[in-house]
Amino acid sequence: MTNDVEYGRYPVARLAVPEWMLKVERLGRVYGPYDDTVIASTGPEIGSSKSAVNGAVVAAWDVSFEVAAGEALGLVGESGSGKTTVLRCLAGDVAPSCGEARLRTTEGDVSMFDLDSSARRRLRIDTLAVVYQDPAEGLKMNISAGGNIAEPLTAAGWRNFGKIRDRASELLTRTEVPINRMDDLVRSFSGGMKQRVQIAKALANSPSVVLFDEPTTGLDASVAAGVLDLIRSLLEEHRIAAIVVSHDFSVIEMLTSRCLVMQHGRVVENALTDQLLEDPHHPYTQRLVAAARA
Amino acid sequence: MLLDDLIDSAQSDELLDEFAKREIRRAILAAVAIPGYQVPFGSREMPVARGWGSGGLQITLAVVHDDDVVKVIDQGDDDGVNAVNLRRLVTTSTGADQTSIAAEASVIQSRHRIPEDGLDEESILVLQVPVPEPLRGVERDMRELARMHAEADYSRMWVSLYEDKVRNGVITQTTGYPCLVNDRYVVATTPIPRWDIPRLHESPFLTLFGAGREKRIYAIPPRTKVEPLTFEDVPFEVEHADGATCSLCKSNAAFLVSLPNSDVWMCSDTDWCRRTREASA
Amino acid sequence: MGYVSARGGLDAIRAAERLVRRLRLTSESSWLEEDQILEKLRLLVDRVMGEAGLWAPRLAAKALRQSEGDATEAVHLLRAYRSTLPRFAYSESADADDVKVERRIVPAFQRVPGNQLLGRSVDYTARFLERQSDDMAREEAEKLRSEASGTPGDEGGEAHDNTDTTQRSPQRLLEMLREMDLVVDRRRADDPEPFDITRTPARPPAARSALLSSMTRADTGALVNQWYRNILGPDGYLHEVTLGEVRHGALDVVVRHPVTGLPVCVTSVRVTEVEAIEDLEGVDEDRTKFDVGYGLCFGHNERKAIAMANLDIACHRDAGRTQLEQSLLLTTDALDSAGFLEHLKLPHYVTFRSMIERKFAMRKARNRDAS
Amino acid sequence: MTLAALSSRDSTMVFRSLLQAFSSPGERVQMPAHLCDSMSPLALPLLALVDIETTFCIPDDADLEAEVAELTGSKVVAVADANFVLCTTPPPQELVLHVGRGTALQPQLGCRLIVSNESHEDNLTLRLSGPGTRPESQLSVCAAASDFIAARNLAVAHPPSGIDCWLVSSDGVVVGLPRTTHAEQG
Repeated sequence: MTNDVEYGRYPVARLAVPEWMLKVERLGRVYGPYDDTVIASTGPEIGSSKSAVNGAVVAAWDVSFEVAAGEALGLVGESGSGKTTVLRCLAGDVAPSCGEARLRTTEGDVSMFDLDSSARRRLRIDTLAVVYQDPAEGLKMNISAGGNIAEPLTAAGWRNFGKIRDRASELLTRTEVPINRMDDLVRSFSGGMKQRVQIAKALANSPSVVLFDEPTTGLDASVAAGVLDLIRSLLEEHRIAAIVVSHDFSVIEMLTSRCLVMQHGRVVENALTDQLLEDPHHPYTQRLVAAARA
Repeated sequence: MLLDDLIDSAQSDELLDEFAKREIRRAILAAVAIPGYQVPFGSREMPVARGWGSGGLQITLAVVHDDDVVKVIDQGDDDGVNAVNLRRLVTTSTGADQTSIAAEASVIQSRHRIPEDGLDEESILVLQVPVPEPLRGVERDMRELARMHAEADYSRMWVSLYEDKVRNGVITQTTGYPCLVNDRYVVATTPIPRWDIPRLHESPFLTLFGAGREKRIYAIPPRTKVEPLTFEDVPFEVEHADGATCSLCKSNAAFLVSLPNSDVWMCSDTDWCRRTREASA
Repeated sequence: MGYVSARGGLDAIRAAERLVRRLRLTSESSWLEEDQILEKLRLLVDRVMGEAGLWAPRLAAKALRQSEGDATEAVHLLRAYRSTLPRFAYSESADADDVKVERRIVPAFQRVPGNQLLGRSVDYTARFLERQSDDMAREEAEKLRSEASGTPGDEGGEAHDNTDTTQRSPQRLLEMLREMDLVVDRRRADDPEPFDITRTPARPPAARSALLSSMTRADTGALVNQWYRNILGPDGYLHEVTLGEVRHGALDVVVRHPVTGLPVCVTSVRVTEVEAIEDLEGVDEDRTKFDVGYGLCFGHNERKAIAMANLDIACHRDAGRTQLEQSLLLTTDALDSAGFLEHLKLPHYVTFRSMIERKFAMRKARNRDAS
Repeated sequence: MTLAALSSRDSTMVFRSLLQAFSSPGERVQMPAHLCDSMSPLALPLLALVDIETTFCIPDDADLEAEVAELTGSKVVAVADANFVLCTTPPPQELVLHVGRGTALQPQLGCRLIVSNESHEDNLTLRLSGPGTRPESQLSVCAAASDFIAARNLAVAHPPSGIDCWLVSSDGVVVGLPRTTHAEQG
């Protein structure tokens, strides 16, 4: 069991400590009224997440997993599989219909879904960060790159202008954003550069969990490769528990060690990433992998 | 109360009926008990227009009785048009005496200035408020503003100060510098100059803020922590002009205003200036 | 020597007041009687009462005379006077079905039970500026007066006053649409106390009664503009609306007697009431039905009541997505908006001095950074 | 001493005492003597502040409650819904924890408690701190009120919601204890 004391982030007792940093149990999100019959009328076997009984959409159901510090878990599936719904429930952007999500913090385990809105928001400042597919969701476009990083820092109580600027330039340098653009409005940045600013902002308060929602979708190949390379090196460098949502197996392969395959709101397969690519069991996974290999 | 005494009270030159005064008093007490929180209140229409001191006037009328001595100023000037009009309304309807000397006044209604001196533990300062919401520059939606205050989530305010400092080299907030009251609420201090801000901190006097148009009352009790929002390493700067002294009383110890395109300066607090001149005469 | 700020001083203000009163009271033309204002500028009086949110015809006439025709100033005089009066009682709730209709239009159907009643409206009169001389006008007045006293009701058609009761309180079109199950039902079963915007400021998210009462005493022009901006302007997109009912008529105001406890009619007010119908086509709306909006204000002010009903639906369908509710609640009051606009005339030299100082501070910082 | 409706002037004077008591918690503020001689000082805050638009209740004195309601037109409601609650003796724990505290969005809806505070020999001295207090500000309450103070501290533990109290003694002295004032024993 690694000892995190020198990391200085978590004064961890030397006893065996459960691996997970984030533990999700039977997470579900349904749009519309539901009961057992409605749930049973959706899913991979039925071939749809929209219930024929009453039209309710079971976006995600019975999703459980754990993510340890320093580990990256992939959530893969086509659009509408429920992977983004799961991420948004954990981020606090969407309220789950049922299930529990426990997060290990310095003050002990926290059941995220039981927290009130202000407590959830404080969690997003220094414990759980999100990098969205669309940078506009994670950043303010009419504010400078440095200013976007100043937001989580000031929210966490930083009150020294010089130190804020130093931390912002340190993060931007680490995510390879040219320092002479630090005071430019984010609106004027390219797509790839915006994602790098968003990643810098996410790391501002050294969060223990970072959720990545299709971080490179919409970027052209070379730019995407650079961003993925950055994310991979950051995950290795910091003992972050990460969740990477993507429809692209190459992203999953590059960033994650284990992954869940989701279809029509359900988890159809849960395995080590390289095993999954070598020997997919579920027919849906097989089709996905085949398509990715073609 | 029987019907006829209600009617009688209406015939007198009262500007506010008794129920209105009680409602305003209840809002004032709530404001003092929760320093910096904007208490909503009914806010009646006054003989002065909205945006011209109707909120300050309502507070003064609810607070003042005939034993009080009232000072009313605008831009620090007892003889300003708006101050004269308001003072006339207050003294005729409450029977209170009036003065221009802050030290003699028990209640001081002011627009955009805190008198240079004379405020002590017996004084009540009533400031007129054009815009009660300190965060309006960073957020427009009132539901979100209410949440930000309820959760003391002021990070966007700090980001705007950071951006200001980065873009302009200095914090360019001119008057009405936002302050954190009692380490809890950010407050709009009304367009008083930065020169006056330090005197709100741990003040001997009670300050009541009346926003008639936007129907809000808030307060800073005496001996309360009031901190201008600024970074540790960016000291709070008051207005300053090298070598400027008042052309009448020769002092530079008061907030000065100048003639356009000239270096003739004068005290904004005319009574302080007058007393300074008399003292040195 | 020295800069004298607009030092009014008491004498300057008193001089200004005397000037205003003298010029107003000593004008050459004959004295303007309240009855003349009430009768000949009745729609202006209605508008002022509506925007003051107070039914007081004589006081509104006085206020208009005192403000020399400035409607917003008259509204201010009325409301400021109202602040000096204690509130004696609350009226019993009035049912708009009891309105004795003097004018009633139902654009949604050609024929409708209770008939269309054109009534006293210039809607279909030609807008020719009458330029006949005063003498000819007086002559015509005499002729009309004798005719009117002679044989009532000869203006023809349905425009005349007739006392047939079905005519006076016709069934609402909305009732018929409800019977046809064509309308979303926004009525509440719990009948909550209406929100009192004179005691508690309405802030979004607000009760519907707060929105309606804010619009009831809003500035007519403000509401019309808000509606038209939603049709053509950048703010948003508002579906054209069909009007179910446009009514103007009298409504009794009943109060419980403080001693006997019996209901007593203390006065009768005139109101304009509009029910608007809008097609529902939103993805999360019941597209098999129509939505309904309501507008009511004092006096005869169809322009305002129609805008109200439309904006009532617009706000309901917006459901907080935009800041439409905030702008209706906060920016449509005549006194708030005009007062704050004109407060810019007040002295601001302390502020301006502080602004100049920051300009110099910025330049100093920029030179310092540059060097 | 039978109560009487306060004149406009007297209402203003009593209000000023209550305002001074909240502005500097701990300060012993004397309410107008001519009023304290003619009627029970405990009732003065209600007579000065409530009207037809407020609600109140006096759980432990129904006669006084009826008299105040008659004189002011204010509505009597249950303790949990009252804007103002008057207690002629230091209230028990569950009453204090039962009154409304407002919310973070609307803290001003918190209840205003007026509590009788007769001083006896076995007094409890509380050190006060927070806005308006002085370094030496303190408050002495009768020993029986220690439950009340403990419950009050619980009720104001999650600012900005909370309750605001005035402690009134029979000589007409009022001491303010707004929610933002910290009161520690000893």
